[in-house]
Amino acid sequence: MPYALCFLLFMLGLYCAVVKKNMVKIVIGIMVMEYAVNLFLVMLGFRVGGIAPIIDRAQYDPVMRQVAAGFVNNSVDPLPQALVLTSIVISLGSLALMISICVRTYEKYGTFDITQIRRLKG
Amino acid sequence: MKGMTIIVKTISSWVKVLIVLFGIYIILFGHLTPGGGFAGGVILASSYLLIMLAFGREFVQKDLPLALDSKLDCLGALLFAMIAVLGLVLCDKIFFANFLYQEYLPGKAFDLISAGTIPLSNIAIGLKVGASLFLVIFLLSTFRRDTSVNR
Amino acid sequence: MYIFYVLLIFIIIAAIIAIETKNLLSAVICIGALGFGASLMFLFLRAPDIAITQIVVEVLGLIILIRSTISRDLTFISGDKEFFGTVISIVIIFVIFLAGVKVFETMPDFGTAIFAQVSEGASQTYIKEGLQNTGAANIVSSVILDYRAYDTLGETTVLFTCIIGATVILRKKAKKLLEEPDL
Amino acid sequence: MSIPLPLFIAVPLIIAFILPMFGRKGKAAATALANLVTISLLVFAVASIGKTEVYEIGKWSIPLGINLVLDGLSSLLLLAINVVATAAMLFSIRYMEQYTAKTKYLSLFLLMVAGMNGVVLSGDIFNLFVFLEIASLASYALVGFGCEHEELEASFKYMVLGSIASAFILFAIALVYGNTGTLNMAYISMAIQNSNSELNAGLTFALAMFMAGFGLKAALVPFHAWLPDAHPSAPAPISAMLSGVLIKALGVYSLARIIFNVFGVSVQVGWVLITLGVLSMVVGVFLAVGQWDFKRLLAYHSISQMGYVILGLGIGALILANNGKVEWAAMAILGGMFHLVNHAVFKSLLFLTSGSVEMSTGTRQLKELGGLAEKLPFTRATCAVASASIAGVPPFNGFWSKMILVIASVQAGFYGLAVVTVVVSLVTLISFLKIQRYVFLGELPENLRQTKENKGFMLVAMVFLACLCLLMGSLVLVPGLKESILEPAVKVLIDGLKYSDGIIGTL
Repeated sequence: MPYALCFLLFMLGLYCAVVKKNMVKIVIGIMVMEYAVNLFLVMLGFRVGGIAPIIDRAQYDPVMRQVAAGFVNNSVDPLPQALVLTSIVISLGSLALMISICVRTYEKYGTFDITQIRRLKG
Repeated sequence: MKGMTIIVKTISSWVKVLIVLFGIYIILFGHLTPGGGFAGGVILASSYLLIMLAFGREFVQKDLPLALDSKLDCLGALLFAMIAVLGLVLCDKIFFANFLYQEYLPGKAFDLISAGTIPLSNIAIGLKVGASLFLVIFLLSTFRRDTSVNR
Repeated sequence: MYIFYVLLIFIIIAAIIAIETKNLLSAVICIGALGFGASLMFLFLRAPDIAITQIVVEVLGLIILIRSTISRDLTFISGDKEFFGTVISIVIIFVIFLAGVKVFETMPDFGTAIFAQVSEGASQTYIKEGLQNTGAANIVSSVILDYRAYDTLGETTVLFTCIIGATVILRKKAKKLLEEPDL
Repeated sequence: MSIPLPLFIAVPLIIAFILPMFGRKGKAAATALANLVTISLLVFAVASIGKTEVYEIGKWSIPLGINLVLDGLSSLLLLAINVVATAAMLFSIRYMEQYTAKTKYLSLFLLMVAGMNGVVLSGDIFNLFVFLEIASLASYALVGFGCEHEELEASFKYMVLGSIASAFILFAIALVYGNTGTLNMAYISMAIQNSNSELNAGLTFALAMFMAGFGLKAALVPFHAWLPDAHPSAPAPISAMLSGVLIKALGVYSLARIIFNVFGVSVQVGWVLITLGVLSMVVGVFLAVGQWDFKRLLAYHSISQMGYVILGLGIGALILANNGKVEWAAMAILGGMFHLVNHAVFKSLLFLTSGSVEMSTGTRQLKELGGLAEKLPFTRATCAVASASIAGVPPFNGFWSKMILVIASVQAGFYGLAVVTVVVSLVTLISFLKIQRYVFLGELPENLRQTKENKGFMLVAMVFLACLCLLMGSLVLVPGLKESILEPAVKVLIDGLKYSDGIIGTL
């Protein structure tokens, strides 16, 4: 069920990006899609009663070089978290690039309305 | 933009120090506690952003010229790539080998100097991210002023 | 568990307001609310690294968005695209959504973590041997900077590309007159 | 001589990080350096032909770490990417003098090349996504490089659709991870084989999302809206890169890899591919005929020609899924792959000639041009070669690949498809006769009397590609070449899910 809500968020973003005609709104739609994907990825790695994948001194045995079983059995999945870190950076970068294109276009056309920005046919 | 009132200026020059320290802490302890190069870099960028908002663009421009900023950006990226390539050179032709941890400086778990290249990578990424994000915000905010003069 | 539902519904409401409001500034602020909701959600999902990153990125992203929207001439917008196209898009999106909901029913339940069920997955090894193999107590750190450091190189490059791209797009003069050829 | 695979990515990345530091004075040095990089990448790509190699980054065995995979398909794509990149980079030496910020241009160009090399070499699905983003983001910025009205608009449109495609691909990756618990393509493929014969619902949905996402990147017909705007708006060498290799590396290659090697072919997927291919062929070519903008016409032809490639792959997938004769499937896929390489060469050559015409005359509207045959003899000759290739006139490379496709569809019993292929080819011929007629023949307008031919490296780049157009027929005709370049690529796709055995088995 939380997955479906996440997918709803994704679809809301898609709707916004496809239907809206204001450039900033389109950018917002794409941001919402990216949030949805990030949430979905982290949710995949969650387990009930889990703990964060950061090892405490108390949970590590330096002599045996072993991690306590309590950590191994309860830690949430670190891999999706690593992926989401990467993906957040990517979305921030593309946000910056997209906003610079918007700002430059605004300067040229004097509007954010894509129906009025129609030099190209087809 | 001239900057804001004296109260804002005084407070933000104090707060700036704290933010920078916090950013450096986040970067340096990225391998032990939550955080890391990326989050720390963004925090560093936002400290300069605060100064920019409080004191105006010219002030920051003097402190950290744009050319230097973009050089720092390239340098951070280059450092990180160099860490990768050093593995190719130093450690048995393996790209991205954690050569420090495996061969030279294993360190002790939970110490600040441990985990080989991971703290180094964090520093490189922090430098890169801080410089580049500040650069893009600076560009976006100065761009508008130029156009308003032109129009 | 109910906290996730509360947060998700909060996020979805924020998204709907951000999408439907006519005022661009309030849309941007709603995106801020969405981002902070997501950050809290990450915290409850036991992902403190991402929560920190999300919150600082959110602040920066908001500043970027507000910079671009405020004091432009047009902060209010009106109307959507033509009615017919809108209806078709909504129908298509709704159909995909229904299909998606069906699909999610077949997936492993929320909170059971797929990696715990796969026998030779990578994540188990990361948790068990990450500290020993890389020396970093923060397993996420050890994944992004050692096991999958190549991804992080890509990520850094993405950021670099975007910044170079933004400087290129925002430069003052793009074309110049061609001097006599020197080649 | 064996080349460590990461060099394909590391070399252009490091040089791209260094280049923006050069500044205005070091422009000549920066240009030379960038050219050196593309040429050395081409040398690496030639040296890696015929090799099969799995490289594990950071000594971590998969699935812990990320692996790079070099097989027949990758080395074919590497060859195409780096040939076109070398030519486009040579062309930019002079062409990009009309723009400012050349060092940044060179840096973005190298980042795009690095991204594409990363995509074709990657063995990890998330890593593929990251490099796909590098290449796409660099291309969004390069499309808007001129900062004129049309360019910014096209760039925004391209960026929005591209970002939606990326979000789809990332969601599909998340779904795959949620169902199989791994990100390595070989392990995903193994998990799919182990489960049971049918894909479960989650993976089917993921496959559909992958097809939508990569279809958007490849500009197949229902998703083609951005291409005719984005490709003409970019500077000519970038148009050549985008049309020549970017849509193939990000779209077709990834699609083929995911469908054939990771998920496995099925009848439905085969039919979907055939439908997309035929739609792209027909719609693209008929939209192209009516265009009066030189580069826009070429861009529509890109859609149409990509249809050929997808059609070949689709017929192959259908035959494989029906357990038909493997030789027939091999024939169809060979046609598709060969057309992919051919299209990379002749379409980039056409865009370079259009850039040459635009640079000499200042316009690319067909109605304002004319009679340039004597003024621009080299451009005219190379353009004629490329037009003949794309239209499938016999001695040139386009003819051979189209003929293989026709033979393959007849063998497989799709007579209708064979007819469509031939008809589309004829319409293509007509629209390229139009280009010859309006640009190079007819009356020379008064304002174009002073037109001069471009000299130097621009010519070198165009002649280099034109020679390739003439010689590439030998890739299927000369026995040794066929076995070493095209056959391994086809074999990778035919073998399908054995991909995972090959990679996991080498450990």
